[in-house]
Amino acid sequence: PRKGDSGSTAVAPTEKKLWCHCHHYCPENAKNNTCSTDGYCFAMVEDDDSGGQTFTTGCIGLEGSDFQCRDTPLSQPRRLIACCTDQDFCNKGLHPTLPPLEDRGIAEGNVHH
Amino acid sequence: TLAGRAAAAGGGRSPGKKAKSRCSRKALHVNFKELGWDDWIIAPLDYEAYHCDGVCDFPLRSHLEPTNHAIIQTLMNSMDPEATPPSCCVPSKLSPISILYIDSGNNVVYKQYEDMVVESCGCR
Amino acid sequence: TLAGRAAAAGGGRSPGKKAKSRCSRKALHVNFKELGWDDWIIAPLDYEAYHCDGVCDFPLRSHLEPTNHAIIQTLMNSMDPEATPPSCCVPSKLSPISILYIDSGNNVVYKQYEDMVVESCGCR
Repeated sequence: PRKGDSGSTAVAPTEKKLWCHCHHYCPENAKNNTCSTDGYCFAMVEDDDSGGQTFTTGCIGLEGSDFQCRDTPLSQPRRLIACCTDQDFCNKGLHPTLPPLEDRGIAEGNVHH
Repeated sequence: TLAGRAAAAGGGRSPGKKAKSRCSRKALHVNFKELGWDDWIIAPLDYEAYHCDGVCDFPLRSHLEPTNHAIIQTLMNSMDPEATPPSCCVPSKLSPISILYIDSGNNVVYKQYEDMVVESCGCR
Repeated sequence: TLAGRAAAAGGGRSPGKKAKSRCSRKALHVNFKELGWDDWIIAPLDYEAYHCDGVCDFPLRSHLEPTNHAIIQTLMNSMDPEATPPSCCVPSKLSPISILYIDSGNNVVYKQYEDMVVESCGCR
């Protein structure tokens, strides 16, 4: 509350900042692999061009998080994203996993049903 | 926690997307002499304007300040890259510079030109 | 103005650039069912979002509302296309749509989402 105001004082809502772990693509001014956002921390696993999988983490803004955190199951390449907002660096505890590609499973003969 | 759903369809690779760096600010040194403007610009004769370049791929990070439309377009692009182009890496914040020059009436003028230097980039 | 001075600088013709259409608004029909979102979005299940596509070449017309930076970058690109990319065709004006959906608490919510539909495109 600002000094000298009489009556009810309007307190400007301080924008709540969430700190997240970021890896693989952080803002240019990021320190120690951290970023901050008004939205969500995320972790994502994605098939990469070499047949492996890439794991990335970072910050997603509040605007559009309804869409980005739900993603679409029809993306190319395959990927899975998980978002959280309960505490700073909550994405350190997120480990989305992608099911093995069917054909790869058969080729290696270790498909478990 | 909000989680997307594993992509059901086996995904085709998007060739080479990862090869290119992601959307960020890059150097762009502008030399007014090389532009042939040293006949009317006195100072500065060059300045660092920067420019934005790189891919805008999913998920669009918060520092890129994406609009909802850019997010929807990025999702559509990741479903069918041929049908929908990705969103584009462009300046999201710009700052001015002042230029001393000779105007058409042969007067020496010192003027602030808006939006001349990229401060940050975003996906739109 | 910078744009006027820029006209004097002119620029070598780059072959083939004219083949692609100039920056303008194009169709982009978004189907939430195809995105796999019909499990949380009640209505609408699709809408026309449009998108921006096409070249931003010299001179940048007034309806594209170019910034000074976009004009400078376009000139640098026309001098040396390899060294500097052109400015990019992106939404310059957007409008909202309202969506009826079920939130994570299973409540039916009617919410206006900003910046969902492209009204006009520009070079940035």
